[in-house]
Amino acid sequence: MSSHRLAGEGAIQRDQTLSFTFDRRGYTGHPGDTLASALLASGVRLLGRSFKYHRPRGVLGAGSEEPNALVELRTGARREPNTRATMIELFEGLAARSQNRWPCLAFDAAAVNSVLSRLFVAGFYYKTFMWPAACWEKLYEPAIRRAAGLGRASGEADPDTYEKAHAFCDLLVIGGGPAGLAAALTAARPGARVILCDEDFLLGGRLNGDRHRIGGESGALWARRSEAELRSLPEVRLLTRTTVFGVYDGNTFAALERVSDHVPVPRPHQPRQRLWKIVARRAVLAAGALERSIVFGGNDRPGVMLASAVRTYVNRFRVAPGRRIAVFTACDDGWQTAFDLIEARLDVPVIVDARRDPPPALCAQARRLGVRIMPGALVFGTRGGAGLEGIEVRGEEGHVSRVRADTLAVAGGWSPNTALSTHLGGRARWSEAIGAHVPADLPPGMIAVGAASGELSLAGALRTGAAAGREAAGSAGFDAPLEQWRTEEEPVGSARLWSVPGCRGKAFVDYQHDVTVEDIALAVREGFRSAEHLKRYTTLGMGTDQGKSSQLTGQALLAALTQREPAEVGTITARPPYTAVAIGALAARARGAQFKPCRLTPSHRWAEERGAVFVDAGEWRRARWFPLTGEADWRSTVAREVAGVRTGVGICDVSTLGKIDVQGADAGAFLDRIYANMISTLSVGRARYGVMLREDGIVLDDGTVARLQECHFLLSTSTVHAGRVMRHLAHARQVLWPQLDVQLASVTEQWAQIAIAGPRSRELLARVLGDALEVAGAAFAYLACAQFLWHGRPARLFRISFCGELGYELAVPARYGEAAVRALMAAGGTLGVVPYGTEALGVMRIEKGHAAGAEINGTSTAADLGLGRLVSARKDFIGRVLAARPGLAAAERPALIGLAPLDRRARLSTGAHLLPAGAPATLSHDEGFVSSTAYSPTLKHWIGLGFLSRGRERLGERMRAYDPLRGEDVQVEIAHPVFYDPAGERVRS
Amino acid sequence: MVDSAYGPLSPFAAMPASAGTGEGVVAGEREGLGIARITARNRQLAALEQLVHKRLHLALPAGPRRMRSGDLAAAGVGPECWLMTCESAGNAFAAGLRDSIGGHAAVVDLSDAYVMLRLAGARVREALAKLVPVDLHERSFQVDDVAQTVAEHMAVTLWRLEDTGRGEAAFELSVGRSFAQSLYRAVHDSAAEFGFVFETR
Amino acid sequence: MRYSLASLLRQACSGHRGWEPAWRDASPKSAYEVIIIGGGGHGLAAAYYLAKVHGLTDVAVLEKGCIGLGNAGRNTTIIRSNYLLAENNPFYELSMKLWEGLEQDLNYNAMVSQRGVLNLFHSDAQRDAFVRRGNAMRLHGVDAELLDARRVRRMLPILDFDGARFPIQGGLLQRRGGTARHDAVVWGYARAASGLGVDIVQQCEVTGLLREGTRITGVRTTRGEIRAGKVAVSVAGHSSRVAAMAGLRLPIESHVLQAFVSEAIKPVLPCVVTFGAGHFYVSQSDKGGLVFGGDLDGYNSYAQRGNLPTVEDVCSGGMALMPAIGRLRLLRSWGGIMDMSMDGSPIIDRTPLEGLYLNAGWCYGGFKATPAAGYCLAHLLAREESHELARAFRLDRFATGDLLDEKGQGPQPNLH
Amino acid sequence: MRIECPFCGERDHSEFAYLGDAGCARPAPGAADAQARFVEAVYLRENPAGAHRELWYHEFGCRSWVQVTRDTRTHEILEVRLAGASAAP
Repeated sequence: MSSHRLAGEGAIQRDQTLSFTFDRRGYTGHPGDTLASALLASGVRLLGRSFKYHRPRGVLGAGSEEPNALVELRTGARREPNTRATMIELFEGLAARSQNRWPCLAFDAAAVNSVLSRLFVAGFYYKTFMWPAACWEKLYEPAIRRAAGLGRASGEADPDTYEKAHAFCDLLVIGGGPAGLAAALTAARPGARVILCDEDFLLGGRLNGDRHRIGGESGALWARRSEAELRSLPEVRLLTRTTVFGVYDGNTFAALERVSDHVPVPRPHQPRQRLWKIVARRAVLAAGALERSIVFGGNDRPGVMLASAVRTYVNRFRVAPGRRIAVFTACDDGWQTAFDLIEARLDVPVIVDARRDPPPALCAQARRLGVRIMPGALVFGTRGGAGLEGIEVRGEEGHVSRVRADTLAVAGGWSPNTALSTHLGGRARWSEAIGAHVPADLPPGMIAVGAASGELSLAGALRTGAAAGREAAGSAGFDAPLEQWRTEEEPVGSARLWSVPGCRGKAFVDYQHDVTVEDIALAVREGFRSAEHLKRYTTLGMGTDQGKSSQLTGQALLAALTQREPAEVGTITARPPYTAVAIGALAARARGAQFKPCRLTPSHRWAEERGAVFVDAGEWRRARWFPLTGEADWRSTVAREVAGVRTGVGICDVSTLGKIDVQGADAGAFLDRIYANMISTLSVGRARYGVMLREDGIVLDDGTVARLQECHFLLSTSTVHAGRVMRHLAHARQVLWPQLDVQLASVTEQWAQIAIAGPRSRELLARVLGDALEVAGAAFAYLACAQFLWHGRPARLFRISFCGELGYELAVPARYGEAAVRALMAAGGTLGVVPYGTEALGVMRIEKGHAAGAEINGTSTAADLGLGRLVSARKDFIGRVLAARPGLAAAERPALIGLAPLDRRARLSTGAHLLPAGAPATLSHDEGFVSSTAYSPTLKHWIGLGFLSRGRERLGERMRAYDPLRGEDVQVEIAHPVFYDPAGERVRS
Repeated sequence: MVDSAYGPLSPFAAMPASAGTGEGVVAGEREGLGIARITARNRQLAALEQLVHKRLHLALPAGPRRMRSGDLAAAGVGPECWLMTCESAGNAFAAGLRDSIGGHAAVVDLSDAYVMLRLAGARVREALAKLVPVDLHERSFQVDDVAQTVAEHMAVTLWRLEDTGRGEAAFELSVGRSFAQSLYRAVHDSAAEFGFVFETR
Repeated sequence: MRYSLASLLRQACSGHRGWEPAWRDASPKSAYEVIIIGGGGHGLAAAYYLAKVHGLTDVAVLEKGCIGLGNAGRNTTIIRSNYLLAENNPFYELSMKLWEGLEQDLNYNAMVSQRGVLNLFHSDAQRDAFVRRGNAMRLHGVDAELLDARRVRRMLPILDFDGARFPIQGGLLQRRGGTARHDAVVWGYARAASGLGVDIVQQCEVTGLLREGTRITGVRTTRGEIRAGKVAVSVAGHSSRVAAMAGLRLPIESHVLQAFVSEAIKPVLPCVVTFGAGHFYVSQSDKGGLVFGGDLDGYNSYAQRGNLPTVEDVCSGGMALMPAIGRLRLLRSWGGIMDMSMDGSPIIDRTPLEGLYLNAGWCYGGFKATPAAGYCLAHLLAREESHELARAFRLDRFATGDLLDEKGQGPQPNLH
Repeated sequence: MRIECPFCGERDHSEFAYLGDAGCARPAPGAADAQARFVEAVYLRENPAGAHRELWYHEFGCRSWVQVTRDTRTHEILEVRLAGASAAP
């Protein structure tokens, strides 16, 4: 292994060595290296294979725009595909593998695709693979799918954690290069709250890769000192390894901090990555510029690199990407690479400048350094295998020369990194001066500075950065002096050269997706002439680099091919994320058991102790049933619980039902407008079942209304609709009728509510309440309610029943809920009290024909549910008018009915459709469906509720309950929905 | 008469009491508070303010602020609406309040509706920044400022207390009782990297 | 030139120099029999079927920008016919049947991939609702299968079956559902319609409607006035704006729906999956990216961009379903403007103005409906009567109360 | 998007629930053409590309209904006030 490491410091710690592997082979590097720099230092140039043609690819750049050097990082469940080697900070034990190759990187069988490349042109698949039609899913698509994709997902759950954090500041600085540091320093010195983010682990941006000088010291040193000063300021937060990836409405920015990606595994209690949501009064876009490549034949051969990246490897990482490095440039900046290479004692065989007249000063300096110059010349081809060996240059007069070189540094000019300036829909503007787009229509509060704004010189970066920092500080009330730093003049001239005409070999525009100049020409020929169509047809810019290295060039070529100016072709709107973001980071803690909060009932711990099986009902977790040892299955448990209630007494925690406190002089009048039935006539100390509609006439929810005092009501809602009903009431109170004297409060969380039901419930209650409240006989009749003190605490009792037995609901302050349940269980021991869960509750409500969520499903009217008699004709209420529309009042609408199987042993299934007996199973015979079913331990057969067209007129009719999905087809009889105690005697007993 | 068997239960009893190393965030449960929501009756605001001032020696704040007077505090939680708290008065607080100001305001006992955590420590702001989308910087969220907001899909209310004796920031954070364990877990996980300790009395 | 392997081989030999534009980039004539406003999938499909089925070729499709860059190019490419309501299900099944023969019909490979659509359920109530829907499908002869958790696990081992907050109980599978390459659908219809003589006019924004009394007689555009016997509006999220030119208010709100794609990886997901305990649906494209989405952003919008909370919600749904995608990266996002109707179902109907027709209210069902919407709109335009399978998609159903509310959310478009 | 709640101050929109067009008042229920007017109020909402008056509910905050005027093209919020405040006598 030959070392390409140069002498000198750079920004690596040479005194420490880190071991790592690439494709299982061991290498070493230093802290401060990236995987790319460490591999280049070890002489490794072949890093991957391209997407389509499986061409050998090396490192193109040194930053997040890298299209080629993608690897699978880490192993096992932490395997992470498509990771840019240029962004991976080296750590001890790092393991990386190349991807999209078989059997190995050096000999990839699929490279045969390259031979077939004349067939595999842009969009070839749209024109073929159509015959025979059945072959698509069986043959063609599987082959395409296998071939596509780059890396492999681990297939295992991500073992690391992620978190989110919120931050607020006066100024968010995006990018920690010279412009960003100048802005941050200027604003922070007088005290503004500043957050500075940089995707690199080292602040300084180009100052680290270049040999600039600021105020007499090296740019890199200036960056270190600026960083130290910023760290010392209390209102500054420096976030390195952090990419601002999205700009959102309301001055909100999303940034991803890679907290632990530079260590083997996250430290204890540390996330792998942290998603920052930043609200910033002002933002400074100091994201710099991206260097463009030039399209020419064989421009993808490993060894062809961006000139600025070559410079970065040499200056920052002290790595020589090659021994003999030619330079191909269309701008002044490319020359600096040559000078830096010579400074590092590397061989520069030639500077090829596409311009006829490069600045004389540069030419003079090159001559002084003894470098051959070829002005007006173009590189049109490359030689070599999986690594560059030489370039082919066509001189000004057309003569061709070959130059031996193992590396070619390409400088096509700089494009401002405008992406974040367009996230809110603003368009970048074409700048003729720099031959690139510059930010124009920026998001509110954002200012672009430095290279990101088209100011390509260091002096310009510092000047615009400081000015923006001053403005931002001023807007937050801090008077900041305008900082000034001294720098040298630098030439920033540039010509526009997108591609070299007359190339030898494939000339790539988009490296990752293997989009060539010919592909673009083909797309244009076929009419895909807008930037968007071109992108979609050729997949240009749709790789993991999101077109950072290709989009602009592709559009410029499109412009040239269609005889338009680049400004006319326009750009693709950049949308978040700026660089790809781990899905885990965007979810953070909201995954697995933590996906949504879990609401526990007041008696949860008690139920756990009793071995309850729980069920999730929305966010709530409720006891579903309470199995006893020896019970064969859950059905026998539920049957026992039902029987216990029907013959003795049972208790059930029903605290999840919504509870809304309504007070005020107009509370009665208000509730008359809310409920379809009359509420204001309710006496104090009484409760009533009520149904409320949406304004469109459909039932919103049902529940009980209790009048605690003249101007004080308590409503109950279903568990799932609690939030929606509260919102509905608040809307009615605040928006529709603000003049009414009504005060609303949700008291769902305040009260634990326990149903006590069964013929012996009165006895049990009398035992626990003692003389706190008289419940005997007529003292507390059906639908009575009372407030009283129990154990010195407030309590409420309602004589209401969902299960159809004599029953009560006892409410106590929530923190005493468990104590109340224990008290009831203790007192009920000799009465054989059974705790019952939601399943038994469900069985009993079906036996009683009570509609629940499956029936109140957002499409049924009060009449559909058989509640028409409740609807008051004497008043207006929400939903009254529209419920009268013909479609909602039609006689043939489905009505709630009961169902029982003719064969009493047969099972009914929910979701079955109702067809006339003997009718064929077609849609035209579909007359209804089964909404709820249960085995009734009381009736000893299955029963169900459902909806049937004109159902109420069809009691006794026989139909098919048809469930082809489960392979069931049962003869059923249409019945009244109330199977149990239809006269309602038991609840009144 | 208060029966000892009929006692309250802390939802945090079974939760892990510490995480990480150090005491960057110290939490404790605020128990026994009387909490009542009072809402002015229509066109009774001025009368209510006067009455509260006269009987409770408390000026009702106009916005999301908290005013304190002895054991009592009133936190603005909506237009013409406050969350009043009273140290260790429990459910009796609302009943008393109803007698005292019920003519001008709807008084609703919410002593059990919330669980409340007191959070303090050198890193408490950093931990809370992971939970609540509100700027808690000392300049933006001052002592007795109140915020109702959302933390991991849970509606939370928080206010800032006086800094601790050690000069560390302190907050009280409350959530609906049924969410107690989910919120605790979120606080625990957010604070773990700074060192989290739950102090039981 | 007909597309085939033979023509591809022939062209490969001559450097692909012989390919012609896929469709003619027409300049507008002064009058047409039918003008369709909106060069999306629906408009182009309608034009194609007008020409092919009804022999009407004096047709122009007017597009303000370039074709297929609205919702046709901003969706998650899912096709399915797994609907509950008797008015919706047969219509979407017509669409599915048209999808199944589309490529041969158009001579364009739109990569229609019947890889299956699986709706997961996580509670008994959800299962029951799915069974009801699946049975409705079966009654109409549409394929539907109920899978238990074991079978789902065998099919999709990558899902979380153990640590989930809301464990997977099973799923409703439509094997014939799947995906299609959205852009190719647009280009295929455009090419086929253009080939039959339809004018596809790009960069031609309609700025007003020409009106004589209660009759619409043409359009005013950025490329001049164009007269027409009939004008159809097929502009998705911009329906209200075009209707406003005719003084009409529609039962439609415009909302942003975001969609996302991850970096390309080797295949992990064989079918389309929808998560039932959160807002998330996902498939893996032939290129390897996971294509996924979730809920609307939730408020009226004409800005084709999304908000961050929805991104977070969608990704948490993804992580709750498939914790193995944690280290995959979200690569791109986009937002489309959905024409959310008040009951979640579409409108294909005449309007109160003679000569003006409306195809709108597709909510986020527009892509899978493309062939049938085009087919039925063409039928309405050519025959002056609704296609029998689109008869319920009336504009006046809100007044009559004949609502088509699959989800039961009521007039709250952001919840459909 | 951040909405300046008149009570709580500026908050992310995700704390709010959205209802939509604030322009449609509840029609007089007794009018002869009440049904037609309710159909309009419930189903035919304004859907402009531009300034839109709409109702949001600060569900995770003070539970106020607020009327927001917002540009649907840019999401710029032009005005926020408590809903119903103007309707109060």
